[in-house]
Amino acid sequence: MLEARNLRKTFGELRATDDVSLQFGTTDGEMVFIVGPNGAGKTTLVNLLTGLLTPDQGSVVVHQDDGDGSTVEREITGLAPEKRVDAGLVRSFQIVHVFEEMTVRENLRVAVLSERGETLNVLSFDDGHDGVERTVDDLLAQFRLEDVADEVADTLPHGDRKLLDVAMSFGLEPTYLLLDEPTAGVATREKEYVIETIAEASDADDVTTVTIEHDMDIVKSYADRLVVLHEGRVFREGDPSLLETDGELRRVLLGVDE
Amino acid sequence: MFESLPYHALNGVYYGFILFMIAAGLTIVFGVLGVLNLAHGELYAFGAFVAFSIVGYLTGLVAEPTGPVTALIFGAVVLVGSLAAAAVLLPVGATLEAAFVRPIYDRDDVYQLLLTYALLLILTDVMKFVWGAKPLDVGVYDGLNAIPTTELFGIDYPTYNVVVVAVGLVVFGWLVWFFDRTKTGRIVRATAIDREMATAIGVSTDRIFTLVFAMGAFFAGFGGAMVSIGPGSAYLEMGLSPLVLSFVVIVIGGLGSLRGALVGALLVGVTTQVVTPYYSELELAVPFVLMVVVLLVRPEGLYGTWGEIE
Amino acid sequence: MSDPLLEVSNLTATVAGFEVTHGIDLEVGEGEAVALVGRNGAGKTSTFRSIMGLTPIAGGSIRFDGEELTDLRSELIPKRGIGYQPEGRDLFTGMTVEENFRLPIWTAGDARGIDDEDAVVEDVFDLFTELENRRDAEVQNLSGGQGKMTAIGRALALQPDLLILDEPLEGLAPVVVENLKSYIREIIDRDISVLVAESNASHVPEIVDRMYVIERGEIVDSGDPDDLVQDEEIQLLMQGGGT
Amino acid sequence: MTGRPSSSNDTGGIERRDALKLVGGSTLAVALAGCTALIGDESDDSTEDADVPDEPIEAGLQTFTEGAPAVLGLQAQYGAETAVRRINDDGGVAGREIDLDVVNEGDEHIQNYRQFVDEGKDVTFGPISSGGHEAMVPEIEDRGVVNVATDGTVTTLYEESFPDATYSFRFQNHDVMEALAAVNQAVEVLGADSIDTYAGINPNYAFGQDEMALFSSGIEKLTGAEEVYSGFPELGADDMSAHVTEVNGTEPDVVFSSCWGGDATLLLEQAHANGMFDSTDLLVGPVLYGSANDLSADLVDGPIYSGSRNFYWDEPGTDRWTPAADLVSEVQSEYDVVPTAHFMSGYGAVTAWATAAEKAVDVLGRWPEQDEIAAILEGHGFFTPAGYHTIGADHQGYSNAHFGELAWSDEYDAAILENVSVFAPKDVSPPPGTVSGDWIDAW
Amino acid sequence: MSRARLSAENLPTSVRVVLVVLGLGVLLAVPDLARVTPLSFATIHKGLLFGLAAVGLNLLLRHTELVSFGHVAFFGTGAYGAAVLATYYEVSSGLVLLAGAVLAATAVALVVGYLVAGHLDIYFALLTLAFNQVLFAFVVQSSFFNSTDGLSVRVGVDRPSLLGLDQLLVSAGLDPVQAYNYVLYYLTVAILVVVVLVTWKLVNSPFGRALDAIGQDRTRARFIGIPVERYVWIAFTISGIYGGIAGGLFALLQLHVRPEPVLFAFVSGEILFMAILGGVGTLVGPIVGGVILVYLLDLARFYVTYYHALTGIVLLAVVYFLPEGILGSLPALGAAIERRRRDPGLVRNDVETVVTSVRRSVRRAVTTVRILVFGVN
Repeated sequence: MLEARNLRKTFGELRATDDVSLQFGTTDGEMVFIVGPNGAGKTTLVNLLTGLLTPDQGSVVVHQDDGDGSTVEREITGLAPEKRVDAGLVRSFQIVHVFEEMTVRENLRVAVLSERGETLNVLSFDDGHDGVERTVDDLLAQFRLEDVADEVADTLPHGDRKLLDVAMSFGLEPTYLLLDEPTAGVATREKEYVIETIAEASDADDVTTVTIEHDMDIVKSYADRLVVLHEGRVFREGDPSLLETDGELRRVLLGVDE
Repeated sequence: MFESLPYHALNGVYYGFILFMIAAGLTIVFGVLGVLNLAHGELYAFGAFVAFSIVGYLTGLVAEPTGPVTALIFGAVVLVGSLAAAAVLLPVGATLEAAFVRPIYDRDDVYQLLLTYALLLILTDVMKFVWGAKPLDVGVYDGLNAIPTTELFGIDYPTYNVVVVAVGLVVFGWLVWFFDRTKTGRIVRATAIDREMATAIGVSTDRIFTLVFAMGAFFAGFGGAMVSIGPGSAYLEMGLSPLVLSFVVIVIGGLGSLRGALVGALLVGVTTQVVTPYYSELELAVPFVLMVVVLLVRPEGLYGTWGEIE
Repeated sequence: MSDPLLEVSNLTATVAGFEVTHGIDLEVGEGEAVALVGRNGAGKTSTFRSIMGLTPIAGGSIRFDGEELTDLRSELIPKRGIGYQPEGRDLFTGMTVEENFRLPIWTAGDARGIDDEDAVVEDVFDLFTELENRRDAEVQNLSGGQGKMTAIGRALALQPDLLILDEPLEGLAPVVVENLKSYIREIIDRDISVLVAESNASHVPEIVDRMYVIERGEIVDSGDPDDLVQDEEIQLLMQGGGT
Repeated sequence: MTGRPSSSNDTGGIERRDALKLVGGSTLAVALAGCTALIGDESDDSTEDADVPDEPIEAGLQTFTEGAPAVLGLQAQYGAETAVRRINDDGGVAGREIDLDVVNEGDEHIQNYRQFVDEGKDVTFGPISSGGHEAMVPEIEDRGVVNVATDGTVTTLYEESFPDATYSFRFQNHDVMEALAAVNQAVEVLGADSIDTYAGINPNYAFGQDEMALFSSGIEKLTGAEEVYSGFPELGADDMSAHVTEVNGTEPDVVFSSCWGGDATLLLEQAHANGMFDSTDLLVGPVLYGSANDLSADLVDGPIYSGSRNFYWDEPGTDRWTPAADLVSEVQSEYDVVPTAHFMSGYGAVTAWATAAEKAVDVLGRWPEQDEIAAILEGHGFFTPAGYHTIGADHQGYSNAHFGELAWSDEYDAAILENVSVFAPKDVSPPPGTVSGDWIDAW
Repeated sequence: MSRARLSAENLPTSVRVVLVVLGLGVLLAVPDLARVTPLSFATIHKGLLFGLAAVGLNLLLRHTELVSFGHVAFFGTGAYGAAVLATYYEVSSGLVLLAGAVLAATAVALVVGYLVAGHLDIYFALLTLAFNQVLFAFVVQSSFFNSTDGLSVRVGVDRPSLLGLDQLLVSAGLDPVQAYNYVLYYLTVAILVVVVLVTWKLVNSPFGRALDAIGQDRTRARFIGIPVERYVWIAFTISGIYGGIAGGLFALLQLHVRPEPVLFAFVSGEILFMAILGGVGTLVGPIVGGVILVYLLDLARFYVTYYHALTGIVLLAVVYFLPEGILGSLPALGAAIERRRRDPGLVRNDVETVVTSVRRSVRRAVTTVRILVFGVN
């Protein structure tokens, strides 16, 4: 379980995250969706959880299985992002972050090599690991990137770059996957597929996903749990059916007066 | 042992202002254009050589100073000559920018470095062609010092140093005024902050870049002229060490920051001059140690914000 | 109807060699307020940037006031009378609100025939009354709403014939949104043509006369905002559901 | 050691009669001295029958041709060119003309020498840089093409580092000579009893540090004076006011400075501007006169004495030493400068080699191999307009040292030296085979 | 920063094999080529050594996309490492001297690398420059390093021994100096080949890919679990080691080490320019760049008066006409020539392009003057 405890982050006068406490992965393979209007503090929260930002206050904790059935708390508030990856915490970005001059295959390969702890290896060739290549092939298939596997990332259409970004995250075999708008900019027909893939993978590997999403249809269909942020605070937390039932929530979220 | 300390500090202030004048141009160009101009030191040397010709010609027209009044006239002529020398750098800078630098703004940084290095080499030989290979000294230093200044206060501080400090302050003041108060200055700042948005309100960034590069060249040249009318002389490789020291100054002060350049220059100047007499062996290392310390403690420099002139 | 003020036809824009809009057609008439509505990433900003000459154009044409803009150097476009508020704010940080208003007059005032600089600036402050006492504040210290107003004000200071607003309401608190909407309506009342991008369709009917819907770089629909906002399919699209 | 300098009215340290014996009747020596009249028209034909190739001698000179050190380097080039011109005008070395290639030494001394050798040079000259010369010596020994250094006056070079050199020579005296001449000059001007304190401002590299160390040991030996300040501005400094200020603060009786080129002018300018001559009685500088053409009248005003190494153009007086008679006017019309000691560095280096080569042809009856010229250069004596020089068995030059008071001459539009003292080699440099430090300690 | 993908790697394998064989052949034939042509053997040798250092620098430049302005620090440390061993410890074995060079450079690179690894862009560049100059100032001031005069790399006057191979050649009748230089040259070539192979292996290994990742997107690299600073540190150290090897060999070549040529920061700039000149995106481009720039810097002065300008013009030409550096632009150049051979009409277009750009330049210059005379806007 991944836990945020009383997180607070301010930028100048702006309280981007204000006393946020949340738990993710309370059930195995849980899919949590974070929604909220622009500026609600969604991305800041993900940045705090993954170590891109350090909170002014509060802590980030993971609960880990210590092997004999009981769990131990491990505080990771000050841990560098790359160390959090070791703790199973992985993210993708709203603005695509991929290795622009590498091919799709190479991008995925780096991620998988990193996951396998091979990046310090200088004795083999980067493409010389059968196991890695099989995983990469699987990822390519899973994210429908086979056709563009040997294209250089910065020549790809936006949707494919987005898919690649998410695929890399999956290549890291995360326990907790934080996805910042994985479907933004993805072609509509592929949107379903991306989120379906995430859901399947989440199910299959018991990955807890925390996803920022604007598309309420997706949220409704896939969320196990919904977190609504508004002005830096947790505005609502609970079942996705809130989206249908909570008028105030609909107003905040959709800007729709009903 | 330390009774001379105030004098060393004063010497440091003078030296700092010299550094400031050179670094100011570099930091403006870097702040607005994002180009680290390795040829900046050659523009400085260019100014020194031009000053040799122009100031030499002008002072040839007036008599050597004999009393306070003629000394003042002499000083004024030298200053006007220095300004004229720096003004020669305006078209030089503008041409360099328009002809050579402009085509490669969208290229990788390293090619800009290589290009300005090539310009450095070519400028060196242009100077060699025009002024010859030997150092040249315009020889007005003594005449300048004939103007009584600090003697009035009982301090033995060469008038030239006073002039440099005063001119340095004027340069700083003018630059602050230019960037804070004039329309063009604020347009330049706007361009530095956001090139695209500047275009979207009608700024011709091409022209601004040309102007800024010309300005950078002007101040480099003015710094060179000030050195050349001082105790030093104009020589071909004179630009190397000031170039490297200017990097140090603008990094310490914060890239693109004018105030930073002034503070950085004074810091480097005073520290060097105070340390030198007691630990000669540190003279070369002081500025760099200072820079390492500042960068490790404050990676952004003392003032700086990237790409903004303030 | 006379010729439209702005006429974009068959516009294809590229970013890093990749097409981001495909054959966009849109028009803004003299004194008309038009919205371009679409989700994040649908191509609104790219279209606007193409008009401003900031994003390279692979094909098509942009005519403004009878003149072809596509061959024009980008800094001349504001001088022809197009004010632009970019997505985000892109204000000139380190400078005051007033300086941000004056800058466009200094650069393009002559071209726009502005004689009395101060009068124009005061005019903008008269519109955005709540900026009046923030006149000398440096723009990075403004609140979100004030920042947007400054960005719009800066575009207005050009005395433009056409004002392009890219998501002026985005990321603002509801109260501020209402406030800003009324300002925009006031601008429209001054007979300035407005082209505004929105990702939230619900605001649109209150502001504009006509709207285009953009999706994946193409205009998919256009018409009366009140009708379109009620349209099931458009709603679905805006919420990001499948077609 | 008496410390008693010989004055300019003496014969200049080396007896003329001994010198003339060594000329050996070679026309070349006379040509180089610039005065064919010296031995009338009694020409010596011995080299004409010798088995000597027709093609010209390819020679290379590396020297500083541009930038700050060009103040010295170009003088060396002018000197070498003048010597070559005179030799060629007089029929060359055993009938062979000299082709001189000049290249900027920069920081690439070894590389330059190698390139010269690869180009097939018969002999190379230069460099100015002392560090560069030190680096070159083993390379010269390896390649075996004789190099006569124009300058490069590191004291320890031939004393300690390369006592057994074969092909590498240096025309200039080692820097111990200049530092000790400065010591002697200071004592002569102020008197040993009046010198209680001294200070130094010297360029911050090996040469400056060595000179200061030598001056210190010398002056302390002779006067028991105490060092009150020693500063080392970096070479090519922008500013020396810190050091001048310290001198002002400590008020030494004598200031010693081995600054040269732009550093020398900078020092003098800042010394005047900061009133240093109110705080000290005397400035002695062994190479200040190297900047003779770059000084102005007001800069040489004051108690400033400068060395001029082994050549000052008015010494021996042209009335008594005709070979020097036309030199200044020739140099002025050709190069628009007055010659300085570094002119003689170039002139002398070329002359040393050319006279040795000619002597070798005389002896051998054919063109000599490199090692044969090298062997003759050891202990070789020859004339230049500066008088008589020898290359010691230790491969370094020995000649009289000159020191005088800086003054201004409107006639030459350059600085001149007045009251020139001439110090014989034996008074200011250790005998070959002795280490300078040990020698001074033994005073 | 974004760099175009390596064009040289798009060459067909057969072409590459031919090029490699050709390159090796030329390398091996240099001593003979120098004998029959006016080419300078020693300068080419020196150029190869600086090129070797540039290969190291390029490891950072190309893969982690960090610009180092202080690379000669390691070259110099290596050179001085060897010189100190020879001067003070009378080590005469060339291999031991080389080992000392590498050790010294490694130590310095470890320290400097640790301190600069977290910095980016110009801050990285100028920090490396600062450390370089501090080191230079230290050596220049230190009597242990014999300040500006530097240290000899000989024991007495004897050259170091090179595995006895030089002696072997001498006993075969070769001049000792020539024997030494030949053996050293082929040792250099051998080391160069090994280093290039090692680099090739390195950049194509998982570690190399991780470095690419760091260069292309630091944030992403961090978030796939790569400890960015540590890897930059390692890469920096490796690059320093290359510098050390090159410096050590340089010490063996020059046999005397002085601070200005091997430690002054401007030489760092030159090494950087060698890499760019030869082609940042290529493995051996920096070596080509090294030979060419060293040749220009050292020997142009022998042939022309305005040798700085000559060098400058060559560099300008490369910037404008060979945008990927000499080696990096070869494929594109070859393709362009090939196209023109098939369609000579293209040449007319080229001429037109040149004419247009000249005309544009003139117009720009006129505008420039107008700006100066009438002010902006």
